[in-house]
Amino acid sequence: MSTIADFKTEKPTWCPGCGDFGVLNAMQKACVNLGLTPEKVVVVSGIGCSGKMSQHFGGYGVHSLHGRSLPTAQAVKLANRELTVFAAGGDGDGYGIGMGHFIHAMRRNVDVTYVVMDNHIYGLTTGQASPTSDVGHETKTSPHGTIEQPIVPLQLAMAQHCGFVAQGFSGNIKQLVSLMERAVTHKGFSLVNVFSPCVTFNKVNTYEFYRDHLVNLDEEESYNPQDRLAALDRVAAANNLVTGVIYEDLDRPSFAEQLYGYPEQPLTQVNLALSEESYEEILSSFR
Amino acid sequence: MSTIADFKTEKPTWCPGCGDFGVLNAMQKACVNLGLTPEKVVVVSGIGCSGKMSQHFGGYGVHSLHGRSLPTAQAVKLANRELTVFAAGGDGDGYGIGMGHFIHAMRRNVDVTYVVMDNHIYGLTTGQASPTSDVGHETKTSPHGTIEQPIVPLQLAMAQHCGFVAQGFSGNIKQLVSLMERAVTHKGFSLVNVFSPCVTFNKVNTYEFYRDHLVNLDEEESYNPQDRLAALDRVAAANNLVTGVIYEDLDRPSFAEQLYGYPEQPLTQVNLALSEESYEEILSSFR
Amino acid sequence: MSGDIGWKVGGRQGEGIDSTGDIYAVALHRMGYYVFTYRHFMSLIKGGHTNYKVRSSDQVLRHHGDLVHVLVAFDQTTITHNWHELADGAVVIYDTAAFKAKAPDDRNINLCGVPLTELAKNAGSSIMKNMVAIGASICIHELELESLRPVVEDKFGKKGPTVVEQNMEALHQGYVYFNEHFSARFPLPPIKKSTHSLPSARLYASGNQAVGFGALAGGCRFLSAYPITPATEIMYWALAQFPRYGGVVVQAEDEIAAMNMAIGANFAGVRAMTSTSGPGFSLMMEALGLAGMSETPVVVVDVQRSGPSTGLPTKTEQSDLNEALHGTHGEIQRIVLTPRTVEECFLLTAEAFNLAERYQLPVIVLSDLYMGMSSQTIDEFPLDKIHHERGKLLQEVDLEKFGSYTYQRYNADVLDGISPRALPGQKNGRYVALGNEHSGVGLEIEDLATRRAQVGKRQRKLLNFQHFTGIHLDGDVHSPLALIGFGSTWGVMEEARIALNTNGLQVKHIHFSRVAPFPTEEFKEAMKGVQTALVVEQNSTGQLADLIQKEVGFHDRLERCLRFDGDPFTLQEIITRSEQVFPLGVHH
Amino acid sequence: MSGDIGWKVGGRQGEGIDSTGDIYAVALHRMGYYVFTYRHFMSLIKGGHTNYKVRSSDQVLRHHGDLVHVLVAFDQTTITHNWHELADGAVVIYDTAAFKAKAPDDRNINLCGVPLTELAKNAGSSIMKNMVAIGASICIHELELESLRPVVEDKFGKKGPTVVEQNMEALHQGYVYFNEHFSARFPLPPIKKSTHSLPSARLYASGNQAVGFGALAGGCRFLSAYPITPATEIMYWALAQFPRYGGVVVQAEDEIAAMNMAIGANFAGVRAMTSTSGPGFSLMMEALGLAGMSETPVVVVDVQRSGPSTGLPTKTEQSDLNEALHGTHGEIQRIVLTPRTVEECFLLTAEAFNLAERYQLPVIVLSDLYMGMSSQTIDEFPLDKIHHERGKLLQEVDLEKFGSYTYQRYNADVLDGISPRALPGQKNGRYVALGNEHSGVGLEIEDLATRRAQVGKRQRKLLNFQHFTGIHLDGDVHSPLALIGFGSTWGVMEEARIALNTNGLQVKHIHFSRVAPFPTEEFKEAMKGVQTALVVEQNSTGQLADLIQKEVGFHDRLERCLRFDGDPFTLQEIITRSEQVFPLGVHH
Ligand SMILES: Cc1ncc(C[n+]2csc(CCOP(=O)(O)OP(=O)(O)O)c2C)c(N)n1
Ligand SMILES: Cc1ncc(C[n+]2csc(CCOP(=O)(O)OP(=O)(O)O)c2C)c(N)n1
Ligand code: SF4
Ligand code: SF4
Ligand SMILES: [Mg+2]
Ligand SMILES: [Mg+2]
Repeated sequence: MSTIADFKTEKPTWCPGCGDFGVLNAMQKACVNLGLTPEKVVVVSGIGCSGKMSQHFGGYGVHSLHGRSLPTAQAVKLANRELTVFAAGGDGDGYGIGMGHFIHAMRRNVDVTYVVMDNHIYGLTTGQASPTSDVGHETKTSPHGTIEQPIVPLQLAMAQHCGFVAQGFSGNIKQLVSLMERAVTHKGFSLVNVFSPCVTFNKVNTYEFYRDHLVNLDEEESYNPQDRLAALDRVAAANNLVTGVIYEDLDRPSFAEQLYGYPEQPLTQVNLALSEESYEEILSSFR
Repeated sequence: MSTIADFKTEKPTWCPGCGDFGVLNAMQKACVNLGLTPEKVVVVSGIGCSGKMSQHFGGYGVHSLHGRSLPTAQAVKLANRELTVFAAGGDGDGYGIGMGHFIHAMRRNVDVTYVVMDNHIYGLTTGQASPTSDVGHETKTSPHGTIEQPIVPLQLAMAQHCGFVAQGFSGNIKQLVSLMERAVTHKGFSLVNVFSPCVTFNKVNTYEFYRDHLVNLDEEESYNPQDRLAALDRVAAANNLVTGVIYEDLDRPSFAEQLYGYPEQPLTQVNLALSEESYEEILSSFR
Repeated sequence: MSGDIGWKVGGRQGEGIDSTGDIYAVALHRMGYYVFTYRHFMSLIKGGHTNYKVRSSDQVLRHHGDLVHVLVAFDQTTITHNWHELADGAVVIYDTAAFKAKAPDDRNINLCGVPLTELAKNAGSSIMKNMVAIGASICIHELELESLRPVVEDKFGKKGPTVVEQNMEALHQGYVYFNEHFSARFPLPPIKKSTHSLPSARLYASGNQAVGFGALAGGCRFLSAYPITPATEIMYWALAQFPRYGGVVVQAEDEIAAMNMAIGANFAGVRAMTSTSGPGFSLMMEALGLAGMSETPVVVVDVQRSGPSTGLPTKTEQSDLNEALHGTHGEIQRIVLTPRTVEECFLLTAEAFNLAERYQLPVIVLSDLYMGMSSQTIDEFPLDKIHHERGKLLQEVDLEKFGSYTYQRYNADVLDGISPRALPGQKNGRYVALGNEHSGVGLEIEDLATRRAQVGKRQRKLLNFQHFTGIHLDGDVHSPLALIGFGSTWGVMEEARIALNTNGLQVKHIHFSRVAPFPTEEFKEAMKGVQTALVVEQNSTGQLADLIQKEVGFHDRLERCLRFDGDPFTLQEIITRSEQVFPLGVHH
Repeated sequence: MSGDIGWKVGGRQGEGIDSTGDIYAVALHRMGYYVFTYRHFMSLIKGGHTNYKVRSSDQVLRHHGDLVHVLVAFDQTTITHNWHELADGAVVIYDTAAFKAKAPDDRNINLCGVPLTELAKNAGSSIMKNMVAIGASICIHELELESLRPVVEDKFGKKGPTVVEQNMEALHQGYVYFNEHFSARFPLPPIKKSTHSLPSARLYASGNQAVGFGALAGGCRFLSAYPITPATEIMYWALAQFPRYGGVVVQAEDEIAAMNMAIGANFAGVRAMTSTSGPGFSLMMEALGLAGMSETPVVVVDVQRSGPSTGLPTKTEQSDLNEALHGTHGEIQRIVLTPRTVEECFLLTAEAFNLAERYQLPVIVLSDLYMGMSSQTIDEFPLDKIHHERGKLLQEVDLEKFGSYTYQRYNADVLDGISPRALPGQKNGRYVALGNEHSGVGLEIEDLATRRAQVGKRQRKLLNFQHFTGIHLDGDVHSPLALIGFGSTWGVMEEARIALNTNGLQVKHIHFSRVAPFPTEEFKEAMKGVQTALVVEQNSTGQLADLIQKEVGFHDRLERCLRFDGDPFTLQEIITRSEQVFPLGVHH
């Protein structure tokens, strides 16, 4: 069995108190709880403070481009279906420049767990407005307050029939671990949006703010995460300030289950060479 | 007063029977009905059969890049607020490669009318699967049937609080004209998704199919397009096969109304030269 | 008239011109002729002029040919548009029911009206008028109708024997009618048994198909791509074949995703590529840099079309060379291959995967619309040259000697700059592939010494690059005159060289099938003694000539022969330009 | 010690190093000294070493200087990391409360422990320890403490007079303590009244600010951009200033949107630009081609950083030259400007808008992190050179002579290749701007003749390009030795040239402030008589040298001096390399 230590590397470079520490911990714990070994876990991250996740998590990693973690991650999983694949990044990375890939990843439903460290700000570039910044938030690029309507990740995900939609909070690691575990276990694409406070550049969406406002739907008995439209209503009513497994579609087949001719073994194990007969078969199509 | 003829150019190159003719007609009629003059209308289109809209519509045009009509269109409007600006394109253009811009345009809420000719196929490139192709649709790039969940434009738009969401059908020009008129009149970003059959490459989503399946919400008395969550439910219940004004938020302020310092006159009329005092003011910030 | 016949069918787009050309071309190919096709089409779906050229010969062909001897015209536009290509005495077959053909001038051309529609109706249905026209063409070529039966059966067999017979009858009707009414003939010589390759072993393939096949043969099992003319056929080929051999094809949401996916799959250890054309290629520039910096192998095929921007999406060009060489910010190592023929499309695409893994970097294969979409007869695919060399790929046993987190994926000390790769799933191989400058284990760094070491490491990779791609030399190696080209123009240039030779002008033909790393020594060697060189390129600025100037100089010796209107070069324009540029009577 | 002092403050990121450097630099600037700063920082938010260098002199400065005379060290790393830069006899000020400073070797350096925290507390709060250190520095420079008051008031005034007085007291504490305990001094000479510009008229600006100001002055009223280091400060400047003068700044969702927005706004008739750095620049390649093909003016500022890919995001480089010249598929006309100084950042950015509208094409301004983020004293912004030339822009009266749909936006017959533009809103000016090849009125075409005419039209635009940008020549024009560079390296190269001159080696300094269109004639003229040239570039391959080889040759005469580890050139390394490369004793 692996331990937390197996999933650790060098000391993270995040600011003390940064929410991303909690996310890292939760990912590590979930992997331990699920009995995964580090070499079978790949974290593909974008660029941002959150993008450093691939460096800090002790599995294989791709620290890819700003906004491009999802295409890369989906391909890693398709190439080797035996791996557990996380995509990880920030709100700017995933819901700004990466928005197109996000929506299409939900359509495609490749079995990747997407963890967004949503701090409502551009951290690494030192404090500009992000696509999830609240209306009125004064940032370096919105000195008179942000005027764009923020992205609503949960609602978008449910509108697009994402098969697993969860939201967590870095201040509640226990819940976060369970969300991660369930997300990884879910067959198909899963979204875990995490309120992960940026203690340096976001003085609005703080730990305190979330502690005061978040509603834990996992603890709400009447809540049924399998009713998409009811979930949408509930989330909207709570102004998106909820945590828990928000929506889960247990029936939606994953990409791998539907892909014509997709082999049982990892593509990495498919023989590179073609047999004589294969060549003959192909050549005959050229005659 | 302008006439339809004023909004015509050379003969469109679309296949006979293509749904895009209807969309062009509806745009032209709406402009006439609204008393617009051609030189004050700009159509920015992407690349695709639908992308030829800018050539065929008799206003100023930008035939931009595949997927990029929206950024261009928003800038045209911001640059000259006296213009009426349409963005126009296909389902591949707008919901495939252009998806990120679509979501962000809804956030930003610049007063542009976005017309998507949604034929569930890539027309100009001769029949590949598009992001709105139905599951199971056999196309040149999905010979065993499309397996990705299609994009659900209306639900996405409502999830993202788009201020005006409508859906029309090329086979119902009368309604389409009214949708276009209302979309243009709406202050802020408006989406008009149009089922615009590709008679050459899509043998599934035909005129007949739509005639058989579409429900006209404009004619449904109980339907209230100002109730976002109810609208989402209704649309989902009808499997998105509805037409009409689906959702309208009459209160959401447009980008222009909120943009700090945005001048009343078009930016095109702002003096390029700075006054002596302005220079002095700026220079003092460098001392 | 020798055994080299140009045939063309033309009409409005969407009227079945393509399938007519296909049937004709495949039929002649199956009979044992070499065929070389070229498709002219427009960026709209219905209407607009389209045509399909087929050149046939009993000798190997390298080009679609300048002349048309038989033109099947479904409208007057086809006649007007292609008039200048018609050979003296050429035959124009047109449908008397459709229009009355008009000759633009009084050249010696036979306008042969055939009641195509009527004869097709006789055979069973008016939609077979194209078969009637093919029948007439077969008469003109003095060939056996029956030899078309296999093709007709292939094409219509699944519609049942009646349809097959009706189509045979339509061919027959056309043949007989033409035979009775017109005397003009352009016969094809009978196929000799002793040609150097067995006709039945020959293949009919386009560059795009060859790229697809080359990828599969080269071990590629993952293609991520976004549709774009003229590259989409690579996707089609892969969609049809990859799943049979354990491969996956993903239609990405855009080219940025396609490229990043290909990188991801390669990182995971699967040979993966993406295929695109100019606009998509431009969108891949950022990710190209990631592949370079993270030392992840990846293969990118750019089937060039006329640019810039959307340009002429259905026309050919060789104008992405600069971007292939210089695209992406900052500095990466890359290999750029420029296959000369369909066979090389196959071989170099396959080889691209060996190079990508061996040198751990992006390999760009530059094809173009002309090569990609021109189906032609080839003697064979060089299957025997296919091999798989995966470069420095570690096994778990190799990794055992490292403890956890000590393996240095980016060990900068390696002399050749190439540090062994581990693959996810392997124990003790953990590392992070990244676009940031990094330490040996793949952590972000910012210190000067590590940066310098890593830049140096990457630069060393290609310092002593030796590979069979590089330069291909034809003709008189001692000539002071040279034709220089790259990629798809090899065929037409080679035919031009041979023609010049026949006219008494001995030149050598230097052709690049690799432009990066630039084969400096080979090229200098090839240029020995050259006083004047004509650089032939399908673009408007002379990008290859510029590259040569940058790499080795020769500013005063290079003349340029450029074509950039979207049509491929004709043989004649290269000959004419050569005769202008090369001092006459240089013999030695 | 002459009037040229290097001062540096260093510590952990997030500890206020930047604001300490700012206060010191602005204070000296306000006193009338020329200051030149350089910020060293890392791509993480807290922790990691950062430092801020300020060089000061009573003479004009062009570079941040190699040496440090006074180092304020908030941790031991600062000492170790910057030790090699310390001048003989240099002073290190460190906080005795924080750590015990260790000298890495026994060089003659004065480690001066000052109880910074304690003295700060004396003044009111420990957070003012940086002010204490500045006070000590002022003592070392033998300057008046009171002359810092205006800066302190600016900085802390809004927090009330008490805070101002506390900070003045902190300065005082540091001054007095140092004065009492240490004797090492690096005095700055008193400012003379008769320097050629009035100190009070001088400005303190960075390249990024100058680009923002240049844009505004040049008539730009629309900036669309996406945050990226080191370009974001251009956005900040614009956000603060544009709205005051009727301008708009849009934070785009990505760089693709940013570029397409800038094109859209320009199409509408507003001067618009986008600003970015390498990764964003690569994403703009497709849209760059659209601007070229649709002949839409647009200005793109690329503030280069160390590549490739994410590279070293907080380090400088000049390695996007190739992409600026060759990026995008197909072939477009473009202008690439490479400002040499902060003043030129202002002027050439402003001028870029004239060029973009005059030639109707994209203009790329290549700055870099070093120039963009180094604030410095300049004598003035060349406001008198600002003018607005909008090129061929039609008025409604001009368009009246056309009926509807007859105006030819892309009239290919124009001799100079530049056809007049109409703007949306104007009657009879309707046209479609597009990336497809097109007819005069902007309809897609595919015919050969129109294609050739339009390619020709676009190519003619820059054929006889004459403009004040081009080449800047300094030094001995008759020297057979030349230093060649482009962009931000001008300052350090110019100081190197002067130093070489002092050492008896006369060289000329040829510097490009425009690389496309390449100033061929000017450059050849400048190269007359040059036997050896050292091309100095902040990249690893020598992109400028390659460009020169391509454009004019000189392969045998070019030597390369490259730096690519992220740090800007030192004066000394250019001098050393020059002395290696230039044959000694060449005098004439
Ligand atoms: C193409 C590109 N554009 C811009 C950047 C600069 N950049 C780096 S991180 C970042 C935003 C980070 O914000 P977010 O994704 O929310 O991550 P956080 O730092 O907040 O975790 C930006 C804009 C980049 N690296 N690449
Ligand atoms: C960057 C880029 N990628 C690909 C293409 C090729 N392309 C042109 S149109 C098109 C799709 C058209 O589909 P859609 O947007 O649905 O429009 P339709 O033709 O169906 O109206 C594609 C993939 C392109 N022009 N640019
Ligand atoms: S800047 Fe914000 S997001 Fe980045 S490491 Fe610091 S606290 Fe975390
Ligand atoms: S291909 Fe389809 S979408 Fe395109 S013009 Fe024809 S019918 Fe319309
Ligand atoms: Mg963030
Ligand atoms: Mg479509």
